[in-house]
Amino acid sequence: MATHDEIEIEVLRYHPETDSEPSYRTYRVPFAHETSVLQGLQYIKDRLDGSLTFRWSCRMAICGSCGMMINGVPNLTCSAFLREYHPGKLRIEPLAHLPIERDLAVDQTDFLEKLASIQPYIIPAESKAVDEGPFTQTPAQRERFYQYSECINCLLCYAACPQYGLDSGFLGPAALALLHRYNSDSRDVGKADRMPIVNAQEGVWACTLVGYCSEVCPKGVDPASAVNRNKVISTLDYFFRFMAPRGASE
Amino acid sequence: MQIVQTDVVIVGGGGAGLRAAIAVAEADPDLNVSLISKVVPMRSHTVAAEGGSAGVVQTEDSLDSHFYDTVAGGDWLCEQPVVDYFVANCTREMVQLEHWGCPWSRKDDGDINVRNFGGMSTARTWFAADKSGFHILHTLFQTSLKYASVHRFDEFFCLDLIVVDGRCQGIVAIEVATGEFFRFEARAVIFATGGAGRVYPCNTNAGISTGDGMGIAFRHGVALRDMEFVQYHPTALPGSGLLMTEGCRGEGGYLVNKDGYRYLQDYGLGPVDPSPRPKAMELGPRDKVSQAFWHEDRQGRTLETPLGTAVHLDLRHLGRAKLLERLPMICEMAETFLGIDPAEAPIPVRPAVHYTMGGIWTDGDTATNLPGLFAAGECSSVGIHGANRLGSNSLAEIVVFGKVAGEQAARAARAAPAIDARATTHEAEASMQSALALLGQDGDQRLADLRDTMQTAMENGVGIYRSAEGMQTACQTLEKVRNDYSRVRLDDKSRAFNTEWLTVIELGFTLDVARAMAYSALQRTESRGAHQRLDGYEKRDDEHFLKHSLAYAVADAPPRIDYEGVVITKLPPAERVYGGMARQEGH
Amino acid sequence: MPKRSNEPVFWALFGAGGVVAAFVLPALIVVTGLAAPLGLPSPGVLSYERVSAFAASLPGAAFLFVVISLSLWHGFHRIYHSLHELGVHRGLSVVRVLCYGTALAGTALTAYLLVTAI
Amino acid sequence: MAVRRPYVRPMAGWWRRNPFYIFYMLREATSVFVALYALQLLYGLYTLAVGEAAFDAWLVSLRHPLFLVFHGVALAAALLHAFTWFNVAPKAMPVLYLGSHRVADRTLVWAQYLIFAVISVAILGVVLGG
Repeated sequence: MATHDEIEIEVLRYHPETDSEPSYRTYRVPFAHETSVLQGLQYIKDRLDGSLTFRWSCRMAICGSCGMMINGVPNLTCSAFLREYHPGKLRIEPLAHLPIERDLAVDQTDFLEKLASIQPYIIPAESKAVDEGPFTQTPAQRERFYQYSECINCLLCYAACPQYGLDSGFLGPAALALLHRYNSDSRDVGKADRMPIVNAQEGVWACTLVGYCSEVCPKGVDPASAVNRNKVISTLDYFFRFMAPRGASE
Repeated sequence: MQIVQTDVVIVGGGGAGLRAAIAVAEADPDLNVSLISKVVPMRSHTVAAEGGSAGVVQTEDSLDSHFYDTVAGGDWLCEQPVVDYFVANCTREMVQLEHWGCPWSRKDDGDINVRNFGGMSTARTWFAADKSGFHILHTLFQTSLKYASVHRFDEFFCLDLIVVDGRCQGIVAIEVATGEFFRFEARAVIFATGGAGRVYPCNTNAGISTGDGMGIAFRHGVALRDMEFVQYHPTALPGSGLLMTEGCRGEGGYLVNKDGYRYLQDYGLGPVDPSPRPKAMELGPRDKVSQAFWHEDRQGRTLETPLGTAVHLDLRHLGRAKLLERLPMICEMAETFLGIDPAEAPIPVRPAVHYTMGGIWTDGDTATNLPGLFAAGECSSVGIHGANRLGSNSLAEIVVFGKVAGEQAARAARAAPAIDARATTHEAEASMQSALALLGQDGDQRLADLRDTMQTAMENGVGIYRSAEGMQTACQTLEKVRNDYSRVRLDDKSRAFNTEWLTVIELGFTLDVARAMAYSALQRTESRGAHQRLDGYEKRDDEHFLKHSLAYAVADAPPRIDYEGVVITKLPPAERVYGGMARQEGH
Repeated sequence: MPKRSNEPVFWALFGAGGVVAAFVLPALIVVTGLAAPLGLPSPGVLSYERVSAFAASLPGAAFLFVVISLSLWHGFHRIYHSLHELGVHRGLSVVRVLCYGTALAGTALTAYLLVTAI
Repeated sequence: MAVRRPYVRPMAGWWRRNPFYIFYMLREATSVFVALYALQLLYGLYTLAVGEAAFDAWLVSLRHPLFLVFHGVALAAALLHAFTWFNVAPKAMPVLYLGSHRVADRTLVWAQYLIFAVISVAILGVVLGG
């Protein structure tokens, strides 16, 4: 690593075995033009303090492991660079609104349970044997759900959502975006099964369209649009549910 | 120690592990499946695969053609009956993924679209833009949530197998969040633990690709096959090793040296065509394209970059619209990591370690030679990749053989004898004690230093081109690192979420994998596929080495290297020919 | 099955009010709050006769009803949620009754005044 | 034996932590002025029903500097509300297609500004010009 400069990184530390609450610790880290924030943390762990705990894996912004708060903003540390913060310093904290497991690692179980609850899989109209070949799906049909399928489950949007922070019962941006992804897929007919989740207070109705979720999404998914389009869908369903003929789709 | 009684344990939550879990659940919903992964499944390295997955689908294509390309691509070190099964089942599995929701890219009429890939005679690579692995993994993960019999143990680190009476009867794992030990008693175990790219310093792999399953199996006397064949992907970013998919070249990208010259024409891959010709130029197999870089580099025709020499991957002529449709993530990565717009400027690339062709020996049904243990995916060597894997065969492999592993393990679990709880407890206690000893040990060695020394030794000695002298040096260094490993000292002696501790355990596995690679390489005195020598063994030697290597662990000594024959049924060994003279099967 | 929320009723009123407030209020505030009191461009913009005639006309009454009532629903819905965000917790609380009660009472009063004016 | 003891951070003062949140709260605060202005109109309507004297007294009261300031702030709030409302409206609308071409969010935002301009000119023109 061609080292050009040093930067100060302040890290929130919390150890469940010994600490009653988190506290900050500061490290000085050398960096080059291409050094990512993640590599800065790896430097600390390799050379300064092996006990610093954080998750990482792919280093290319697709596995969704390394989301953290960098100077108060949710971000993937593998694709943020130390040079962007120099000559200032960095304050790195675990993703906001999620319980801290240890240091920079948060507890993800709540999201995983919510993801499972939305039935995130194709519910087909009728079972089709593999031998019958693939479903036909035009590029236009695919485009109707595709952006929502690009969610990497990094939880940055949960760290961005104050409503989730205030009430973790809220299903949250990513789970609702994925719910919308399946409801919008031409191969799926599971919408009726998923609408009760949407219609609940903990579904779309806990959202006040802060909009920060879409702002911080590293993959250009727009969870806010998924949630708020479903408010319209849920509202229409609320008023017109008794008028629609019950049958095929129920 | 906590105890979990289950029927089938699957270690690894990537594509192969998830496909296996679904297969068990579909084969027999009464079987309890424990899916153990050191990360939450969608973080697994399958997520990073970009280009796509092979499956014959076009009318002018044929299974024979896919078979031929795979066997020739593997320099004939492939188990031909297994390849036969593989090519016959790829498309089926791609369709299955489609039914489960995988957003494959489509043609205008709504049919599946396919792209060209290196070493393939025709376009047969199914793709979801350039996030194929990501979409496959998330499709499998989300689909797996349907099955009530699949119980996930996310962020559980597999420490060891439990082997009693010559039979695999479970595993020992550490719950990462607490550091608590868990004993999983199972009638069948599937390893789907992925590759070992982290043996090398510059690789395309995720941090978790540390060869854990290979290392664990190896220590229990299971053979590691063909470990000397390590694939360098020709187009990775200098320094970081981040992958620029072969799909870039499948879509028509050029590789040029510092003079702007498409140098691959000088390495038997010509003629130069303006648009992609299968199996020629940039669509050559990865081993040959990476080797061509090495020669260009030696002759001073590469570019100097701050992070090492490179050539240019030039996509400009494809146009912005096509780049954004077919290669959006490449555009995004080039922008993020290099500040380059591929529609405006070429991308500097160089080879980086990408894939372990070898792995845990299995038969064509994914059974290892340890009863009760199965293996699938990159950690395994089921026999389809030979000496060089073709791009897009590995995503197909994880689903084709993940399914086989699930079905076979389900069958084995139903037939298995009762578990001897007393003996498994004893075995598990021993594993736990050795892990705790690592945590407590005092010493003067720093983890990162040991890792760096190992990786550098492998890159220098067991790289794209190899010599006896270099490999011997690497072996010596590895033995020294192994020795120093017992004096590693941890900063963190606590139990909860102690990633330093787990990384040390991983390094132990990685180190064993590195040794299997280096010693296997040293003893193969020929050049074949990804194993190329410079010291008088530049030619393929079918007479002596049309054989798989088998590395076995030996207590306190280097691995023992054995050999076994290659099963050849319909395609006898011949010269590998690419470029204008290449055989285009099925055309 | 999760319990269905009645929020669509309030959200629909909030949304309709948001549209009205966005498109109409700026100009209306200029007229009633700034131009008329300042006598711009001339005194008498909001003369009793003029406003009475407007309020007594069907379109005028409808306009005033829509603007006043929906703005109330919009405003108090948001105020209610903001109070929650500032730590006042939701539920059938006093706050809720106060917020939506004001909007409802305002709507009723507006309707009454307009009906009697016509 | 280690146990999980996840630490939950407090939310107090959350909206001061990020400029985005501060702007959001500003957006939400516009509702106070929307509501107050509506009540103010309602009161005007009430005086209209009581009679000319009461209505004129209300008109006179509007000239008080405090009321002028209030309406100035309310105008700013209404404009901020309009700006933020137009920007996020495409997120709640169903996706629109013209033929097979998806209408861009930006187009929808500009269309709203156009409508806003037409309505505003109409109100100002009718009331002030007529």
